[in-house]
Amino acid sequence: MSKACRHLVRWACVAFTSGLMVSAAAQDDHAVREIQRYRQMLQEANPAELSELRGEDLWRSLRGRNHVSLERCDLGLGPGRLEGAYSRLPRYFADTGKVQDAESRLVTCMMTIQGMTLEEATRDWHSPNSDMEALVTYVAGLSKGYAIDVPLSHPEEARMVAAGEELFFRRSGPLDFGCSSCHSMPGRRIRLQELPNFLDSGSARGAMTQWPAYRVSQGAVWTMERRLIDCIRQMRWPQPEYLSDVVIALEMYLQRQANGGVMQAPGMKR
Amino acid sequence: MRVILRVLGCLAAPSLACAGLACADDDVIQRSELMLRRSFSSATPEQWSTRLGQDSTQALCSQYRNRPQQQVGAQIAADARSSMRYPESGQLLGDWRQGARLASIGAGGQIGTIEPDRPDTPRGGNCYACHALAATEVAAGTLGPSLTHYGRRQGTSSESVRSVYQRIYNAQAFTPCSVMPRFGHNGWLTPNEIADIVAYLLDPASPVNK
Amino acid sequence: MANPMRIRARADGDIVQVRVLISHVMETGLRKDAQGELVPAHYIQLIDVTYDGRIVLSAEWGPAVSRNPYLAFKFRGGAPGGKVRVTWTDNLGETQSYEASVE
Amino acid sequence: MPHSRRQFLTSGSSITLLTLMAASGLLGPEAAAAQWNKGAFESKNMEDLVRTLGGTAPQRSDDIVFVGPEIAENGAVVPVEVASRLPGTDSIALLIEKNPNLLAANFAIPAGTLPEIQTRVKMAETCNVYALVRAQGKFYYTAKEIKVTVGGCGG
Repeated sequence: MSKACRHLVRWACVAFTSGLMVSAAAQDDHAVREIQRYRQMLQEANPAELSELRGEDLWRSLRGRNHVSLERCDLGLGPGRLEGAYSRLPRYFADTGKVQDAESRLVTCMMTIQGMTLEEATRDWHSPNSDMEALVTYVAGLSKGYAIDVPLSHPEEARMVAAGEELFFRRSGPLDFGCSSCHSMPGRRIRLQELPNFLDSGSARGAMTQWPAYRVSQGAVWTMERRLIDCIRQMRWPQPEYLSDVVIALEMYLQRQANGGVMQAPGMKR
Repeated sequence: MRVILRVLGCLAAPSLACAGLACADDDVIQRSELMLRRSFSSATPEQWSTRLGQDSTQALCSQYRNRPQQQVGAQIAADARSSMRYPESGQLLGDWRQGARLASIGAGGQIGTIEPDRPDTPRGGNCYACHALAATEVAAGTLGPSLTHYGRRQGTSSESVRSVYQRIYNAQAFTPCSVMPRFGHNGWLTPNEIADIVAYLLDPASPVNK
Repeated sequence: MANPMRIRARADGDIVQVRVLISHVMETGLRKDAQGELVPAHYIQLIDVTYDGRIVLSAEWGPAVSRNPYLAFKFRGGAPGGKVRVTWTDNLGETQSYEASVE
Repeated sequence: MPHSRRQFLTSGSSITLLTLMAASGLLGPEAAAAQWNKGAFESKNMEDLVRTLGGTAPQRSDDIVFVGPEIAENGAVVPVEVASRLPGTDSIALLIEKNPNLLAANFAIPAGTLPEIQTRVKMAETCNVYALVRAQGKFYYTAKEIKVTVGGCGG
């Protein structure tokens, strides 16, 4: 192979130097186009489908101390009504007196209906192939085709969105970062990854309708809480508690910005 | 870092300054700060002071949504100018090879239980996340302006070197509430490391200027 | 359902297109976990696809096949209702087999 | 998702591979383990690999179509497609020049199956990816360079 290899390396060099002759902008466009082609090739099959299958199985399985399924779980549209439920979360739930997202609500159901402890319900939540990953993917998949419609009728819901907006702009830490550092300008990228601009509803819709999403870099579906908690890690902030209000408030603000976007999750991301 | 915990009522600016402008109101700020307290319940006091608490610049930029009114912006820029520190050697143009390394490093300083960096993980400027630099690196971000061939444009006069150093040390001296981290002011990079990045940007031998 | 599999087999005239997604970690044995320990190699080595009992594809895989592997190919001589079965065996001796009907 | 439930899992820890293989008319487990060509996966270059597979001197061929992205957003998942127009193609292998193991996958194509494969592979770094095809007992290849980029906030 060595001779063939040298030959190929020479080819590559020719290609490379000729690449330098074109303008930086053209080269940039080319890279972005090729990344888009890469993503298109991946659209053939999304491994998130495997999580959906596992989630459906978990949803119907008799689990917990009470040995019952989650089929009576109320995600906001009534017990067991899953079609479209994810697209209308987070929302206020009277029985808990809290604004909850899909994840925190599933945990409530696992604890109250199935009799699990908090620890059991959230075990390995951030690991690939976790039960939470599968359940959220399954639930979100059943909102495919539904428009995001985050309710603001309850005062707690309005307060949560306002807090989420405030937190979105909040900057702190050794790099002065906040969500707004990267997500409040149109058409920007980190490396080659386009950044959604959450101040623009079209861009916010483009992003939020894809989550939860299979991340090829992780080999796993990430829920929105997982995504946000990792953004916060990368901002060099400490780690917020899983299912905590800060995470749900940010999620609700972002989802609210994406109101009207038609859910296509589970998506596929880098 | 001077810490202002706004939840305690130490608001960085009187709320009247916000009238009619895009910025948060005190109630919402207080509620979200309380929420922050509860949600980061396992953060240590040290993490609160260095990672979650805000200095006055961070608090003002948050409050004004990164668009401070003129007076506030002028104060932020003045604070930034007075914060500048320089290498003891006085040499602001360092080694571009070291600068190249620092420009690519994006890790370091991440904490928590899920995917923390090791405490000894080297930190860098992660310049490529936001800027195009050497034309050979295709995976360059666009949050900041392209700096490809920056040295060809700026030259290496002492004024140019000093100004580039200051921009990296504390960009808010030039652009109040810039989204660029205050690498020197916050102690993320040392003055010598900043000088190396200055060289990476300006040195005619650097790949940035090829 | 530790390792679900998704098989789609669609007939277009005489040709059946098979697309398979398999849940598997495909660990190379070279990756370190958060504690700095090497994660042991764990990957599918052999995979066979049969149509009504006849082999239509077989493959040997190394650890460089991506996690949650995807495989697509086409064969002649199938029809709706026929059974496509996918069977894999990994380096730890685990094996699984799923079947789907051609649509 | 209705048709997913028609995909039956028929194996598991309680059912041995032997039972399974016997049931589906395949080989027994010992034979199956022996089928995996360890030597091929340990080959360091294409010539060695071809020798391990029982051939000599692979030739470059334009009759192998290799489709892949020029730039992969992430090296953990790189989609590739190979189609051979060489008559009598009965195997297609994927080789990744700078991976710890050169050989990524080898597909045996029986008569009646089209010589076209789509899959996804891991790439440790930017390098050439080769499609190596056996047709009428001879080996042919084509190559494409795929760039693996640094991505995301952490670089």
